[in-house]
Amino acid sequence: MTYVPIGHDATVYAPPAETPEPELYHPKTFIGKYIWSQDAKVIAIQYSITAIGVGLVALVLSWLMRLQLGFPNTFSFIDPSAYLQMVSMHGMIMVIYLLTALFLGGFGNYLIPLMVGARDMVFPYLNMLSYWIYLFAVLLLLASFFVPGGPTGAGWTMYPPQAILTGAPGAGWGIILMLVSLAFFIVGFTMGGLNYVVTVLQARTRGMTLMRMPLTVWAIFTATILALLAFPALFVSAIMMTLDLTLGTSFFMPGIVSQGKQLGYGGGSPVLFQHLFWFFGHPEVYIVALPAFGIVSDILSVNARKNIFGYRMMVWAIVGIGALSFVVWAHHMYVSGMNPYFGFFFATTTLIIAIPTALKVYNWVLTLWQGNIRLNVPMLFAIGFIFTFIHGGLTGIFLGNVAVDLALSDTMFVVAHFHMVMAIAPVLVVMGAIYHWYPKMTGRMLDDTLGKIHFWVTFLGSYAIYLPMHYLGFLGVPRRYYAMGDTYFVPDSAQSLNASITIAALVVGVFQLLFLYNLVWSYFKGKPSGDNPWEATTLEWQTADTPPKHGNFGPELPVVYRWAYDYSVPGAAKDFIPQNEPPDLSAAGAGVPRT
Amino acid sequence: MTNEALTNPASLPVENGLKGVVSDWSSDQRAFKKVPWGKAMMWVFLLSDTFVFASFLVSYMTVRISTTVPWPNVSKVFSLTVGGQEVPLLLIAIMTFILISSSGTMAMAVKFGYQKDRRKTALLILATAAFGATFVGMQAFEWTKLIMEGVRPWGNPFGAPQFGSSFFMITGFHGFHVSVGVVFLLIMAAKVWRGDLDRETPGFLTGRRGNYEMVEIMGLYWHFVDLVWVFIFAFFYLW
Amino acid sequence: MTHAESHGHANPAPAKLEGQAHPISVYLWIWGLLFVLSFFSYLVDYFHFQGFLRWSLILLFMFLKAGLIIAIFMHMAWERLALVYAILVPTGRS
Amino acid sequence: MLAPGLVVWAKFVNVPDEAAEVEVVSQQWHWSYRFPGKDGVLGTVNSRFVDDTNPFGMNPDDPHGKDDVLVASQEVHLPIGKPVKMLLRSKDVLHNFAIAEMRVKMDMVPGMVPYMWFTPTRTGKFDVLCQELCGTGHFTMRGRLVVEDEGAFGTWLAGHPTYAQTSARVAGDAETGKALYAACGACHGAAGEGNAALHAPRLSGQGDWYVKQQLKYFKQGVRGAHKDDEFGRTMAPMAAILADDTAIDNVVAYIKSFPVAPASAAKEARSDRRAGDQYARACGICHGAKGQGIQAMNAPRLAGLDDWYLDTQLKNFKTRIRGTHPDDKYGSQMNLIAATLIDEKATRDLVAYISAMR
Repeated sequence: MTYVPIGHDATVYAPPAETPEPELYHPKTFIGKYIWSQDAKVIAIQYSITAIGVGLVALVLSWLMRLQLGFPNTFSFIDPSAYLQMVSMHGMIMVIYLLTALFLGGFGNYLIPLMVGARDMVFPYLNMLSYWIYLFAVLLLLASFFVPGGPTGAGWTMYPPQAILTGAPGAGWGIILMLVSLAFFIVGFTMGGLNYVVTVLQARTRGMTLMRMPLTVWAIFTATILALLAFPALFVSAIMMTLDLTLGTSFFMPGIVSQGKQLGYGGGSPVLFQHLFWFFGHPEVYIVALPAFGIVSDILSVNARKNIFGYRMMVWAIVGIGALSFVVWAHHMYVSGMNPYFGFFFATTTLIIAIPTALKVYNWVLTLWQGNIRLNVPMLFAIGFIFTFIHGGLTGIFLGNVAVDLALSDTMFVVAHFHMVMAIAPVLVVMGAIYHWYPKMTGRMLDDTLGKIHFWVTFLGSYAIYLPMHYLGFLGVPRRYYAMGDTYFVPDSAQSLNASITIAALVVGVFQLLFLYNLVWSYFKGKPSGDNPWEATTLEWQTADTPPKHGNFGPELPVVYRWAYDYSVPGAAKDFIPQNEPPDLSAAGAGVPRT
Repeated sequence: MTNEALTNPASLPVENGLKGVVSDWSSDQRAFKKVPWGKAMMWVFLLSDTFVFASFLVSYMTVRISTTVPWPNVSKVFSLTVGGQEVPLLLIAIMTFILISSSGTMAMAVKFGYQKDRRKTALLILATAAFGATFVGMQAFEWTKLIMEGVRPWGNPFGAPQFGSSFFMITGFHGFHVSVGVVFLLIMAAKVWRGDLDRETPGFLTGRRGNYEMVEIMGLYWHFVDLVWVFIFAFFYLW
Repeated sequence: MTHAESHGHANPAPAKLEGQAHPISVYLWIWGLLFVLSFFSYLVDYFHFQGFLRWSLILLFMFLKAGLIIAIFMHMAWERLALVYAILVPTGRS
Repeated sequence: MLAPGLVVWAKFVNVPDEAAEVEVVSQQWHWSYRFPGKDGVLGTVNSRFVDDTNPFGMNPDDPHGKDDVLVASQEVHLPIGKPVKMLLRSKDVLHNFAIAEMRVKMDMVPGMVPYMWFTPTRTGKFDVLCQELCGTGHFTMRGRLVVEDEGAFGTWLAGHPTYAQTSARVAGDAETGKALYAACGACHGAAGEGNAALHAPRLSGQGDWYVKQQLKYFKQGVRGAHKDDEFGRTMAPMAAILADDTAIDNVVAYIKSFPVAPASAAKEARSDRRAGDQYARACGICHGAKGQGIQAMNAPRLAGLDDWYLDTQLKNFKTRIRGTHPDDKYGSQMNLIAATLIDEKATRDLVAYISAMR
């Protein structure tokens, strides 16, 4: 057993492997390799394609919604019920079936094993099941478009009682399918999530300490833990609501007179559902946001050719945000009729969470400071993210403050806020990340010109959409309204704003098709990328093959000697030093010792 | 890291106490030293499952407080008549003892598993499964009895309708856990009996080689089911 | 951590056999204790204790039982502290 | 930033002692209000008591409830400069009582009574919106708050009945009504079957509450006063013949005695799937799946009405000839809904579908 020195400090040694490598499952047929695959990379791509596919459905739904808001009463197929159904399905798909699945199922599966230097996830079979259950959940969800009554129209929050009473569209089949689909999603996700957590904790390569992991891994890891602890609340509430609906139990149902008829319910608590939902729902925001934070940190560092500023601070900020996100849920419920004194506690915790978040923003900006910036497409998206995220974060401080929230909650301001902070910002990161890792997945670069056009339209377009929306919110225009009209306080000019928002949304949407075209075109015709086109240090760029083969790293797993951010190290031959490069090959003793 | 670690490559440097926590977390490869993947995964899963049951119990407590109709007297409802005398909660008490017994046999099965005592392990696992099956059977009896008495998820003759809903939901979900556990216990018993774990035969679906750690992982799950029952017993039956 | 020292590393067996090896009497003892505690919980109901006393007793027995199961049957008392904290901290916080 | 926010919130949470209590009652998709009356105490309510004769769910045995003033209207008036504590009650699902210009809002949760308070400082009319998604009609759930001086407020409040008065109302006398109906029968037909040539709609089968309400509207000039409402304008002077509420009650009682089965030959039922879908998704939620009308939703019976009448009224709503009068309690909802009929054909198909209902 030979010891290899790791780190710059020669007294620190890499211990031998603690466990023998398990045998990988070796598929023999095409189906075993690409369909029922147990390879995390293939599963990741399956996850991504499914998520993007269902995301396109949600994108189309958002166009229809905007058409109604921008040009009310011009399209016969959008009636008030249909509008609410579009709102609900758009929200649910985007938050859970697209963003959660894409960040954790897609990027998580692809990047975690590669970045921590593992052959695969620790339980590949479970990982495969995870994807297929996810796919089943998606199909169930989409099936609800074709059942009598259509999909649920109770909003993505599905608050009872309206979600299961006749006044809301899809109160029969639609909501059942939605709840069952969510339950399956959670079961499937838990299978994947266990894998991610255990892989990060127990299957890192030699020399890969936790504090040497790229921030992407840290972020996805933390987000997965959040998901594992938050999804149970949604799971339980989905079960209870299904029982309320099918068996007539009264968990969430007080005594109710609906449309002149006395219902047989009594004694339940609708606010209980909201507590459970937001106990899941708020961490969910960070399940979506944290991976974005991590990925952005890495993209910024690579393209600024600088180490990330305050790595440890960043890690602790991620963990801190994760922990805090469990004690702020009721800030979604300031006006929900719960005991108003809760407002004091939750407003305080909510604003405390702004501290680590602001810290991260400062660190990103300081990473850029005096960097040798390469303004390529992923970098553009990352910088775009910083803008939109700051923007969304600031409006979040408005809303977190309970007294201000009183006026703004349930208005278009909220819509603008959460789209800025958890739709546009993470989606920009998703796109940046695809531009960044596409070369590793396919061996070809995405087209640069198309990418730049795509970025500028998306970035500027989203401001064209959401800036005016903030203004509408200040006016008090409520969200989830099929049409306004007949009000004293909304000026007529609001309608022309709405129309312009709609046009911007359509344009931005259409340009996403350009992105899809780029994805397909580049797969066949793109410029070959080589192993490490961005000259990055992390392990996934140091694989023997591009795209990496099953087992990721060829015959021997890499040994890690340094953290993930050795860019522009003074005295080094290159401006980046891969994590697995032994110190004696580069300028020995350079830099600060990091263990 | 100490010099001893460098001079003695046969054992990994393992520190204990709080220092051990720090050194484990800051080490490479594994944060939990000497914990196999499967066991780590089971612990994380149980953590997640804890939140499921916690949500169930918290919801049950909330509706119990929020409901306007008085809650039935639980120890009356679950009483059995033995020899003309009503004994409160008798069945539940027996069920509790049975589940605890199964936990005991499981713990011993784990112990013998690590001693590679194939026969004893298999028999103890079988005993655990039998206890588990008995528990489920008694639960079925309890359900039948209540349903005969007119308890339904949407209402019951004793009081608040949420009593029936919570009862069927929580015990149903717990019973489901027990049943799944029994099935896996039987599979595990067969594996142990056939000697799959000694020969390290690859599993039927996953292709992973068998080993006795599996018994402990199974045991963790089983004890967890017992653990949940402790809480259900306290909050549902004794409240 | 005296347990960890006396049990976890007392047996310098090859790595394969290492695991949780404790004398069977420990399990039997705990088994018996759990029986007794459950019986006490049951008695709380049987004797119709009410109010604060009832609740403190029920919770006390509940936590004792839960603690014994987790610590001994699930071997947490003998696990690496790193794992122990990783499990207890999130549970305790919620 | 946090500290001043919390101070403001503390003010919002702690209601001043002198605040007057007003209860807001919400249901899909209306507002109504209840004032405590002379004794200053609101009577107890329970959802078990709710039915068509007691829409507020008042407890009939509670003496405090007898003098409660019931305002069955989307519009509420409040005196200027007086703090009010709004008690928020919902009959069915979650709603949210929000006055955008006053920057107040709070959810209404069935089974609970959340509260909020504010002091109106400016006279005028303000929109009350529901801001918690409450079903298909969510966007039509509009109320109105009128802030005025004490005197005007007192007059307005006095114009609404107390619970004791509403429960003491006697049914109309059909015999007396029969004589009064003679004038109506000339156009609407002796058995209320309607007359296409005179554009007089069918009355038989229609809910008595609705006929009563419309008669009052005609009489007060709420309906039929618009210059473009050709047929409404013929009805307005006719309604004026009925001297008082008792006369209206009597004639309505007589109309109620008409057989529901329409005299004219039933048209063959149409199976236009598109229009049927549209009806079920938009109209049927309030008017009932078979067009039977639901009093609790303030939605009249549609089944049995003739196509020419439906067509005229839908167009009147769409072009805002009907429903926009400030005293028309629920007409504005139909304005918003009728606006979704985007063209002539959509209206025609829907009317054809509804008029085939029996």
